[in-house]
Amino acid sequence: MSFPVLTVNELAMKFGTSEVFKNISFSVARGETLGLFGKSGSGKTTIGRCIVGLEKPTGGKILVHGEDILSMGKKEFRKLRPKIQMIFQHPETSLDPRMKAFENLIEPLKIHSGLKQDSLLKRGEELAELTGLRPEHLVRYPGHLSGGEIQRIVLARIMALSPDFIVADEPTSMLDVSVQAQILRLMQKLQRETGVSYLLISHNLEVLRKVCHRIAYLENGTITSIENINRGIKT
Amino acid sequence: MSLLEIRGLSVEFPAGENAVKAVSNVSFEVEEGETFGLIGESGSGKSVIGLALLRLLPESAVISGEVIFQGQNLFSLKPSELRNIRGKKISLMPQNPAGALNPVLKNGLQIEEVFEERRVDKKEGMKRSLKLMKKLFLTDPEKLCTLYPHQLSGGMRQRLIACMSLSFEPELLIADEPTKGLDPEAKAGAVDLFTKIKKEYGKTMLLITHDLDLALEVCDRIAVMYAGEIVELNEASKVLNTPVHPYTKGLISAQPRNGLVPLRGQSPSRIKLPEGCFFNERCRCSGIECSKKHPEIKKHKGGWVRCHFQSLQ
Amino acid sequence: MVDTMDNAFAKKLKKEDVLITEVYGSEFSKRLFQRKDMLFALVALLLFTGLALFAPFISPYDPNANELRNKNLSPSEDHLLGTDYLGRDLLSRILIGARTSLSIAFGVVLISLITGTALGCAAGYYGGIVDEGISRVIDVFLSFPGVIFALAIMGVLGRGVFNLMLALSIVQWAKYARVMRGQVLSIKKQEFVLSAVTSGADDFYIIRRHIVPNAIAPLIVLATIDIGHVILSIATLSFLGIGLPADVPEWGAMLSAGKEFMRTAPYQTIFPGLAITFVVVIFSILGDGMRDILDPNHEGGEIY
Amino acid sequence: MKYLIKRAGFMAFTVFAVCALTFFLMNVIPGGTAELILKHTLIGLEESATEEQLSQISSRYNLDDPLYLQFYWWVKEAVLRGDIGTSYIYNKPVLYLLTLRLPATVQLAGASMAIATLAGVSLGIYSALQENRISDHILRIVTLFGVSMPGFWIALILIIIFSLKLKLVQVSGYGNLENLILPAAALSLHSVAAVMRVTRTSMLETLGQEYIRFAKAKGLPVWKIISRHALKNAMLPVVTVIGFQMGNLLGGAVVIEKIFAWPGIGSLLVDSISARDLPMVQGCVLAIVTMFLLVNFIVDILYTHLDPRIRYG
Repeated sequence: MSFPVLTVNELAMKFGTSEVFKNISFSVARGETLGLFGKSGSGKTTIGRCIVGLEKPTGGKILVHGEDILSMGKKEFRKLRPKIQMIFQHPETSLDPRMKAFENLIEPLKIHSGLKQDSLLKRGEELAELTGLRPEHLVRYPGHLSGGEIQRIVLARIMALSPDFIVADEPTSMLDVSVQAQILRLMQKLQRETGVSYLLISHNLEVLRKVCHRIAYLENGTITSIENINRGIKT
Repeated sequence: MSLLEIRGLSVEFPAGENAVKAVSNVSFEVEEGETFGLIGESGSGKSVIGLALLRLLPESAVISGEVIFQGQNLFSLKPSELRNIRGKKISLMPQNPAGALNPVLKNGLQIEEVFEERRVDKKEGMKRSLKLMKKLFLTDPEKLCTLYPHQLSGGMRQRLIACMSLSFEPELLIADEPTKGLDPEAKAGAVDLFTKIKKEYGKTMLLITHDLDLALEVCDRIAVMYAGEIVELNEASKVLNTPVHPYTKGLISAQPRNGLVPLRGQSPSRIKLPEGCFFNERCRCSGIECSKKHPEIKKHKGGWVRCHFQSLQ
Repeated sequence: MVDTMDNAFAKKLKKEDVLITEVYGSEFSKRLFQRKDMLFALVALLLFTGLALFAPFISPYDPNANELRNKNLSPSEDHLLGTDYLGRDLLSRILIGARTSLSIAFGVVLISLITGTALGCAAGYYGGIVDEGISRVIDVFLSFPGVIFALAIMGVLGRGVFNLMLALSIVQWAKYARVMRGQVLSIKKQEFVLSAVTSGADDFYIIRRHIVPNAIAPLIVLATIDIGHVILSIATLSFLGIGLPADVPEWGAMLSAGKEFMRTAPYQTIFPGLAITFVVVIFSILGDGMRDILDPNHEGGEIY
Repeated sequence: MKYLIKRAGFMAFTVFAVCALTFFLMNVIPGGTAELILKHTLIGLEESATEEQLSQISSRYNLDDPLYLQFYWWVKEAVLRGDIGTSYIYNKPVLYLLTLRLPATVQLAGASMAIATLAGVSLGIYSALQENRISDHILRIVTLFGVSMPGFWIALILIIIFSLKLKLVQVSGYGNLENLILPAAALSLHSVAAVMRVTRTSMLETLGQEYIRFAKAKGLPVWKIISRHALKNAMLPVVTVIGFQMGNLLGGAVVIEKIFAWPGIGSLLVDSISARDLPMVQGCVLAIVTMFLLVNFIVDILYTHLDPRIRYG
């Protein structure tokens, strides 16, 4: 039996005495997009950050391919990290402003693969093409790029790690409507081509309805229901 | 005669050796009693128009054109005359309610000062304001006045600002991006707020927004802006239901509920605008003419469209 | 180092004729040449350091040669700025004094910059108890006003070049540490650092590639302006007779000696002070310019 | 309120830490202390100091105890009896000597602070309002030199001009207002320039805020916008910097007092350092640090008063 890509089990988070959320459970299958809907301040971003290991929940389990990442050793977890990636809400701070776009794009490759310069260049260009970036975008500093272009670069650099699972935290809420559609369509295309799964966090129900297979509703710190959107996906 | 008439308004911001063309040659009229919507994506120049009307842009901005309000050209008024219009005849509801209230002054004082300059008794004015606040869904307004802005929620701040702007029942209310940065719930509240303002005060309103839902709900006529100019102008329902200009079409079908169809590319650089149609690069049905000649805005089916092929669209 | 991949990429594009027109990255020099005051200050600084470096070869007299029969001379053709109470040529002494001040100031600022950056970075990045500890120490060091702390240290250690550098560095580092800590605190929360973390990069990599390059700009500005401030402090301590040994030519000490003859030979007071002012002004202009160049939309607030 | 208690606690901690730091600093040379005491008590007989005498002194002053124990004794005495040591030279309690000198320093630093605040703030506001006009440029160049000139040099130049050449005031003296003019002027110049710079920057930044634009849109006259909306906000960073400038003033006072033979703590500190009177040095440093911390505590209270976001945060 194969495990789902990600299973979250009774996740809970407390800051001091106030409970941010509790009893959060869901799982995401390969190639599936799960939407997470909630108001601002409902703790949905914190859930996403817990999954990628940027914050430690106060209770519960997070299983990636059946392995609990919370009880893992530091080294072991670092090895697993490339498989679970995150896209953030604010494009303007998502890339290092002191590095040009291309350097930002291939950074994960430099960290993880021992690729030589030539193959780095080649792989970088492949990724750029995959995400619809043109060469003139790649020689600029992030300050000279638009929000949509930056989110493309972010996607490209994430795809460099060939992840299994991506947490997308409001990836388009700072973008214009016409660009939002571009990015969401690109994410769908990447899913079709690589089978990656998404947790799409948003306060925009219409967006979630359009691109998700299932939507989890977060209310008062817990998931009240998970709705199936009929998109003909096999689970 | 219309209440507000804008003729050939252009705004440039000098940036180093170049200039950013924020608004180029915009003309439209707002009739008495109507709600006119200016819609467009970020950077389309819509907010700049709102600020330019009341001469609130920084001094470095180069402005040309005419703004005729009740027969007066606002651009040739003396500062003291202009002050008589600001806040009294034309009010502005600025975007970003958080930044528009002075953080170190109590809310009460910030409401009160509107009356100070108008030879209206402060107490009388405050009474009126408190009534207005209640009407605009603010509970316990007396207490609000003793608080500081940071102690209010985003939605409450917006209502407070709305209340200040409506103190004198202005002839024209300019609302700049009232739903920007608000929660979905507060956003829904804003729609209620503006429907109410429109119904109860019935005065002329210029609504600047990127929110098509709000525009459809509240506006009578809409002008769609792209890269600093108006590309389409018509009745709200016509623009949003049967758009003519390819950009408007694209904008509408990019909405999630209309299919999330992406518009390719992005707005052109405003320092070096393209020679032909500004939308040419992103347009799905551009012809040879489009890359060479900049289209003029022309009458089309009761509205105005800026496209070489409007009759084909 | 940082741009190697970018350069490789840009070169490749150029070869393939994809990229011809757009040139990025030359902004630093472009902005530098837009600021005339900055250029002026740079030229003045280069000239001045040049004079200081080659002082032994250009100065008209031996700065330490006593000629008692020529004491307290007014400026003349022979002695452009006059002579002091031992008959030493004032111009020669001011030039040689520049070496003392500049080299000590550079040393102090460099030491404080490095220490401050390292400690501030550790405090900001690791947080928790490390931050708590370092922050308290910073607070205590910053609660000594002005040169008081340096005075006390010098009082215990006694005069000397090394002691002076040590005392001033002990006083200065905390300022850098505080600025660096604040910078790191805000940068480490930004998404590009978080995505480096989720990519599996280790702490050292993140600090080296992301944190320090993005945090350092205000510290460079601070350091530039600080060179002037340290020169002022050196002069102050020497003026009080607790800075450098008496035989080292230094501006503050010269002022102190000259003030005895204010009535008859005021130029002995005026010229060394002018030299100090001149150098400090240069570094102030440079610092201000650096701020505009490194960060054109800096968030207001002066450093001093 | 909670915030202020926290600040007061922090201040107490800092004073303690500074005590410890200076105490260990003063005793960092092992065995040196006994020798120093001996030198000061047996004037003229230094050469003949014997091992026996040294060890006698060591045991009388507990100098053989480990440093932390000595510090413990010191703190105990300081807290219980206000005894923070005895000056070697004057052979009197340090605290007593400090109280004699305190008024002069408070007078000088206070006067300079007043000058720095009044002149710095008003010139800064003026400069901001005249942004990029001639007077603004002149003021900025003057401040550039103001922050760059050594205070003691200014003092000497002032003496040359006003005392020696024009013979308007005496070089030194203490007691009447006339004596205060030159020292206070020399000491405050640097701070005037620094405060002015910050005021100018802060004022300009505040004037670019959105609530200023909204105040304009409300129709308020310029003077009201500046006095009511801009000034209070612009003063926030200035207040902090003024507190910080107190440090520069106290540090600068050391030299200025020395030049003008002003009988304050600063000149006492310099004399004690020259005479290696370590308990006195320590006492002076403590006194100055405490003054600095006190001023900043007051500044903190002021700040919370100005900024409601902290008060009700």
